[in-house]
Amino acid sequence: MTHILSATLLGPLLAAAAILALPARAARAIRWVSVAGALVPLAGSLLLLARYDPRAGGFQFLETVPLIPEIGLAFRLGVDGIAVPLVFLTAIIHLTSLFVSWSLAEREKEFFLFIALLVTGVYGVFVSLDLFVFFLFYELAVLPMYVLIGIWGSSMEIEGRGPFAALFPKIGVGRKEYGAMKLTLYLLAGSAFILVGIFLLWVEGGRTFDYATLAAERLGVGVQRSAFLLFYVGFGVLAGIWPFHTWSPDGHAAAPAAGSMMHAGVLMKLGAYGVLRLGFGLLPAAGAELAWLVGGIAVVNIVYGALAAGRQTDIKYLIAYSSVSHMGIVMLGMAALNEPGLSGSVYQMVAHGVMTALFFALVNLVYGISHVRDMTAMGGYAARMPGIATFFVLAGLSSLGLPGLAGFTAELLVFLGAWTSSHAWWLIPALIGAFVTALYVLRAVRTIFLGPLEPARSSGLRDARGAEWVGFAILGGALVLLGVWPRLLLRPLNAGVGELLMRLGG
Amino acid sequence: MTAPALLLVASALFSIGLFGVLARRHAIAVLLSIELMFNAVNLAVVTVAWSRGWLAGVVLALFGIAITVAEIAVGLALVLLASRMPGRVLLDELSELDG
Amino acid sequence: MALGPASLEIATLALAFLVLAWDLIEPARESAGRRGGLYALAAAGLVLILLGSERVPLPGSLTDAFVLDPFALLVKRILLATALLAVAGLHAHTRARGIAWRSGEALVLLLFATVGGMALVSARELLTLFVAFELLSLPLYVLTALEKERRTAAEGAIKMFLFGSVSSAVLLLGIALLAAGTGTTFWMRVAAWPHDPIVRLGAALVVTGFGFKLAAFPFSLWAPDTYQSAPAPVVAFLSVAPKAAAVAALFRLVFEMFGPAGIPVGSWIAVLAGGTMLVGNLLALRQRDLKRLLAYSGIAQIGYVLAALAAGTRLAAGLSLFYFVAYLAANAGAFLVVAAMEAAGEEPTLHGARNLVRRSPVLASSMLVFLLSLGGIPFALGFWGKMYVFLAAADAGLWWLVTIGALLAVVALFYYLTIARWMFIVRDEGPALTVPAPLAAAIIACAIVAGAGGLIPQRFAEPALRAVDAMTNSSSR
Amino acid sequence: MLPLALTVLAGPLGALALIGLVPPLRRSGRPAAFVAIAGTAVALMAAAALAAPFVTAAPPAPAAFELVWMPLGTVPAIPFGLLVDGLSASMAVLVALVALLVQVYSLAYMAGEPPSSLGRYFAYHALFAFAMLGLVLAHNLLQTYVCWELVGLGSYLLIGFWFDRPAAGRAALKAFWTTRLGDVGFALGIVVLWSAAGTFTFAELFAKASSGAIAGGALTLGMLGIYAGAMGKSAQAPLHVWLPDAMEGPTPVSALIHAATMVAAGVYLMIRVAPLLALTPAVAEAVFAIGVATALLGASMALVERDLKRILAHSTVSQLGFMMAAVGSGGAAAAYFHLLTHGFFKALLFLAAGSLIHAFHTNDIFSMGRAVRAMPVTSACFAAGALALAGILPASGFFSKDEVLAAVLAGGHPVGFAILVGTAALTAFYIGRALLIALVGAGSGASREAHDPPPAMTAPMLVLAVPALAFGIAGPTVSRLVAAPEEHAPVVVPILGTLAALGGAAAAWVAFRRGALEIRARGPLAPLIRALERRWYLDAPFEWGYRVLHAGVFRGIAWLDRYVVDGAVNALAWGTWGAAGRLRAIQNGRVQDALYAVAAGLVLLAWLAWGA
Amino acid sequence: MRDAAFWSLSVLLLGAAAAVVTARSLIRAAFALAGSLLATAALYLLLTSPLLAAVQVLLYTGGVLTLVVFALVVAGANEPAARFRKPLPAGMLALAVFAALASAIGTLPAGPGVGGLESGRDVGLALFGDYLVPFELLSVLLLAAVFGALLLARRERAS
Repeated sequence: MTHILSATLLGPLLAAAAILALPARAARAIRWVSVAGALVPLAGSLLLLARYDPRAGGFQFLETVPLIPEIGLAFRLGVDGIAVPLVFLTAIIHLTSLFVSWSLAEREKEFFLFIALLVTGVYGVFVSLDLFVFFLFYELAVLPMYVLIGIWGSSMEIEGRGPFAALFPKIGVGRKEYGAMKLTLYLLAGSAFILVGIFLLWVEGGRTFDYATLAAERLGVGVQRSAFLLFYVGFGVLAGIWPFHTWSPDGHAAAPAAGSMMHAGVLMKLGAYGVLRLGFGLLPAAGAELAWLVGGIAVVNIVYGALAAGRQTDIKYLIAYSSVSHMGIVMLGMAALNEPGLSGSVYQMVAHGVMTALFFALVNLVYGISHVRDMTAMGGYAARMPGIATFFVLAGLSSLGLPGLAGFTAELLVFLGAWTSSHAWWLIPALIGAFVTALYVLRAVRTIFLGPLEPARSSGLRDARGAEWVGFAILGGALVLLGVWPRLLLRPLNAGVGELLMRLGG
Repeated sequence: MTAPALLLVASALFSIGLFGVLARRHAIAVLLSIELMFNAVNLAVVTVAWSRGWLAGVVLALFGIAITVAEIAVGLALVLLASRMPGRVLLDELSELDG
Repeated sequence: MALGPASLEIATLALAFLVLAWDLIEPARESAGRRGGLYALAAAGLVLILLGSERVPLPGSLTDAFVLDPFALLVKRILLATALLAVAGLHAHTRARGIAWRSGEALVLLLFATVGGMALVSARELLTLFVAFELLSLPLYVLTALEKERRTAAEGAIKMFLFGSVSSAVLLLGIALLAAGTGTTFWMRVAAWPHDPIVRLGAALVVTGFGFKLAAFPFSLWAPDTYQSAPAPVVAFLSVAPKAAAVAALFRLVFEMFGPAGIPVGSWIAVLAGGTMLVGNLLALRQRDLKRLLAYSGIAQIGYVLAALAAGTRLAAGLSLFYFVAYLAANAGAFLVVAAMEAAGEEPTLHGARNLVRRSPVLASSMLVFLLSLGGIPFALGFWGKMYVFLAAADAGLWWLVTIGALLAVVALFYYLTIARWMFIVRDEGPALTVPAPLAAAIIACAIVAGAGGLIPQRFAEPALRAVDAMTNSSSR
Repeated sequence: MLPLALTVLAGPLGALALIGLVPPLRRSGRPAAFVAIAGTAVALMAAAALAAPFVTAAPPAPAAFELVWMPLGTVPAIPFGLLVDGLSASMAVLVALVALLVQVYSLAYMAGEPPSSLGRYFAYHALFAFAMLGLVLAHNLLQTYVCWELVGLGSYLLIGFWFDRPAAGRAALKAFWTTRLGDVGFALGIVVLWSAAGTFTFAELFAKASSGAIAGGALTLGMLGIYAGAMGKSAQAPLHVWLPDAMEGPTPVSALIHAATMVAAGVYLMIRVAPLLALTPAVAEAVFAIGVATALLGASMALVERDLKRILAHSTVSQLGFMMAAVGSGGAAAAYFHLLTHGFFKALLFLAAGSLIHAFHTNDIFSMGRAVRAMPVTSACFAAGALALAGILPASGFFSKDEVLAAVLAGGHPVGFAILVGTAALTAFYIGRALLIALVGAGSGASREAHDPPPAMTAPMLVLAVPALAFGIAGPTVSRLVAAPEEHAPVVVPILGTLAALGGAAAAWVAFRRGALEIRARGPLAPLIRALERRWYLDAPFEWGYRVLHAGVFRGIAWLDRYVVDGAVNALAWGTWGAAGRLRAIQNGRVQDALYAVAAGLVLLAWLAWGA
Repeated sequence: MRDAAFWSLSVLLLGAAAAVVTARSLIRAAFALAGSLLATAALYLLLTSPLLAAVQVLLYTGGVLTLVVFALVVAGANEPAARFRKPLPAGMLALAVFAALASAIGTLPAGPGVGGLESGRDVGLALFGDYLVPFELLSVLLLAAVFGALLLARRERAS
């Protein structure tokens, strides 16, 4: 019995404890402790990638600590081929989010503490095999974002039109308090549905929260359908499925760099992972029956998100809407219910995670430097920030599916899966979405970075520096690596997807 | 004289008391109404005791009387306390705490 | 007839009389040091009783009216612990408000109320139940008006008093009707329950009476006003002890009386639970006074427990006990934080909590733990508590309750987070707050239970579940 | 053969990695340029070695090589591989050669750039060369698509190289978006063919298709998709609109990407999949018809253009139409032959044009003039290119155009043949016009001091002039390269072609022999000329479409999202807030009102008890 | 005879109660309350419990009346201009409660009572037998009440 998974969890948790113990003045020590806390899970995730045995398949690296046997609750850890790449993704983004926040100079102690807590929750979700523990970590992952946005976020009030002109200031649309509260409450409202779904399985599945036991249970179709819908809506909120996605633009726009990196990069994946793991994985009959719904909404997501992004002038909103669109691709791959689709879906989780993390890191840096979020007030920044521009283009190209970058691999697999699924037409809107992505991403590149740099706007502009480069380089490198060497993740993924398909087929 | 009839009388007494509690403005009048309610309950207890030959009912009623007295004592003390603020013996005037 | 089963009550009474004696013979009424001794005596006594409670023989009973089983014992411990916290709070409060000479009376009344609550959970007879119910109410009417110089003291107390009195009358009437149906107040002696409307009506009246103690909607309307006007340490007791005792007593009634009698109390309570969650959470949203806000939050919390009570299963009882441990730590802790703020001369409002993290890191971080626990956020103890009561409700098929409960718990986060925002995010200046050591110790103890306890939930859940097993075993005839 | 093929790719890729990952090298400018040139030179040599065996009388069998790129569990893995046959090897030579020459030319042409910009420029070039060579050598459709997109990226980056010019940014966007529109179809086509055949590999696709294992509908849909991609890249009407604007990029870039190589990729792809095209006559018809239309369209727009580079760009559009027409009528070999000659002579023309622009600091032909005397080398090269473009014996263009026309005729399209012959006449006319006005005429810029560029620029031109003039003799070899049987066109074809070319040239001579002559938009032809100047108003639908998308659809969806979808969320929150406020009325502070609740609760519970 | 006594006492009881809740003067209301308590005591006699009747008269009526009058003197009767607040909804709620109670009571069998509550000794035995625990608790309760009332009512010098 190895302890890779518990070490992965304990890394950030102990870092959090250490940060708590350190005095607030010791900002430098706090940063390095955070990095140490991120390197442990990174090493763990690399070990998982290397040592996960795809031939044996199934859940490996199992650990179990009984908690409350009366209600079938235990601390059960384990990963399969689907979870392994996601742990890897989390580790990458965890580490880089720290580097990108290196120059943060306000209440560092609390900041890195909350990041560590958040990320502990994320790791926990990916590695837990007990539904209740899963849920526990899920909630833990969602909540710190409130503080991260509330303290370190940014506000840009949105003026309502017409009858909303009076209402919007009252609600505070666009303010960080609004974004923080909306994001938190919306996601936790989703988790309420998840909770009911988990309890439903507990009641119907032999009063246990054990994933393996529940998976072996033959649940009635009616129960499966209810639970699946509960999970779909609950996790779907976090995955940004239409029409439950609107927390994402407001929340992510208000969040600080590391916050939106973690959130859009990893947490939205938690939602998709939940649908995949608890929805399709535990409830195969309902999954097969309701795939049309998941796929249909996914297609709406892709197109709708892209179209909405097209109109945004606030760069953060733009990226947030692009996330909504790209999460549609994740869900579409899932709904295809075939090998390329499912592989592509998880691959897209990773690819989009890295890509959007890079995006948010860059966008927040640009905002931090220029204090402008409105694209139309920018232009010609490439002259002063060529490095940022390069990475932005890189991320943008991945997001529009340029081959050689991670996004293409994922989209290709999903497209292949969509066309060979029972709803071939899904491919058409997906392709349209990909085209619209090219429209808005490159328009953003042009508006922000190209064109003449007006002297009035040029003062104080600079390129990235120091640790920021490290963060960007890791993320950019990951985009390229995942684009040219898909084998790295597909090796475990195929095992995981294969088993899932067996369940779905059988 | 049957048990239901007695219980109906007690219920009526209870309701009259309740009406007083809900409708009178003066705090002491409300306390008097509460007395009526307790008295009604005691009557009901004794009725039940009588109708079933249940001796413990008398004990229950005795307890009821004792507790009523205790309640009224504390209640009056509270009203007195309130009345030290000039004129505040009308319950509606005790409405600083709301929302 | 050995007094063993009542030894905890007797010890607490003895402690009360000791305190009374000390208070009477103490010459210098204004001496703070001596007052400290009084509190030390009360606290030490309570600690001793708590420690001694480990050695009480189980199960035992005194006549047929009074039973001591593990279930009752656990609730009694909760009550004693609550009293202990209130003692620490009162110490700071009476000193800060210059009413230290009332300490003796306050402590005696507090201990009397504790005895009432302890008797309530052991009662197996309606008359005992009623008297214990009264004994848990009456001293608290007085304690809420302890700070009687305060303008609103009498108002809050009178409101509670009127609700309490009407509820007492209703409860007694319910007892009379139950007796009319069965001919006895010893429910364990009833061999065959009649299926009379009168019995059902009696049960409804009993539930109504308990509604006041639980502060369950619609019998909860007194609570916010009273909490707001009462001294915060008293509220710490008031918001936990009567509720815990009442829920425990209701569980006993459900298991031993309503269940055998075939009265579907659960379905009525489910209605109350839904309304209580809804109204509590909605009304808490716009509050600015912390005590008032926490009052509504407490109402909402009771709504969640009522969901478990509505389930009425053995699992539900055990998990409710667990819930109350978490609720005790978090809710009493939160009121103690408010007490500390009041004692330090800060207004107990959201604005008063501004930037608390700078002004008193201990208070702020403890309060955060309490809020997380109340909000049901992992890994706080309250997270497990809330999940468990929902699980119990789900287990009984009360899906609609679980669903609206889970959704309303999200609404609740709005106000919990709002408090957190004032404490941690708002940067307005304010004076630093100093907290007296005993109160700080009590707060930190609560924070440790509410926070770190969540890492070892099984330590709390297992005794609770075992206690329930024992109770239902001993009572299943 | 494999090591050579890998070397072809490794050269530019190594250069790219070196320049891209070593910032000091990139910032140093010229050293980076030499790295890129060295990489391309390596690729050229390897490509030449690769191609050499195929031009012999006994060519070796095509060699394929593949490895697993994306392993999939039960579904066949997605491969990555190289295919070396006559077509790919010779095309690689063309690409590497032109790329090398253009890079050398750029050394001088871009000498004025700051070092870091220069480094960036050559990094883009290395990227482009790698991608283009990869495209050429790809052994499956997916890999073609991969490199196809990367080529597009190179084009995007190089068009927008001078990013501080608004027009450059706009043109880069337009190029990317328009070609991307076609690529949506390409992607669809690939996916459709994959699902029908279970493979991306050309050889397997051909085998399955010819054995009838692929459903007809799927094959047609797939081929339509692929052709859509080719339309975008090879600027077939109506997706040609990006190409003239792409001239905002540096002129050497235009020579390489937008004349010789990338724009020919579409034609190359169609030649590659010609076996499939043969099985889908409907698609072939479309390819042919659109090709003919594009040829005429491009030539007509070139008639009135004043911008020298744009004249050449229109001309490229037109010539690509010729090639596509040949492919569509089954003349893959002819198309390929024309692709090669066009690559040479159009690159030559662009380089010469660049030289002129460099000298006159303008693109406007009416601002040039009398270059013949001041810039003899440039003028000679330009003239050589023009000769080839016009298709006048003995330049290479004569032979290849001859074959194209013959293929069209053989394909049974007399009307198309006639149109193409007419277009050939127009071609001679517009290039004659450009030549006469820019080189001979006395425009406003004529008086300025202009002279031939340095050897780094003249040498590539001179090198290119050789095949531009003489490559015509390679016709049979080219046929062998694509393994097509040599066909002998009827004698009438070259005669008609030559007559048309000479006629066009003569008309140009008549009209413009006295140098600069403003075109007057008057008389009966005025509307036509205006339409030509506005490029047949074909840009408008795209602009209009984008505007509708942006101001209509995007805006509508954004509005919907903010006020309806999110509005519901806000309404829920606001409603809850309001409800909480209204609910506070039950806590009005009057205890007796509150006691109502007890009485009401009692009644409620009694009712429940009664009902239950 | 007993029925007649019962009915007349009931009318008296309810009449006095109505007077309590409607009387304009609080003093009058207090005496009406005394009347109703005495009527109840008489009913207890009818219900065969002289012990309760005695307690009712001596302790309850006397004690309560003394307390109330004392309070009225201290607090001042301070009669408001209007006795009632919103009598209509209050009355309807009271009626609803009565209806709820009556509807259940109506289902009881109407028979004569068993009676036999006369023995004071038996009551005493019950008090110290089955009801020992509540009796002890009651003593604490009364102590608490005295204590509390004192705490609230005594006037203190502000410190």
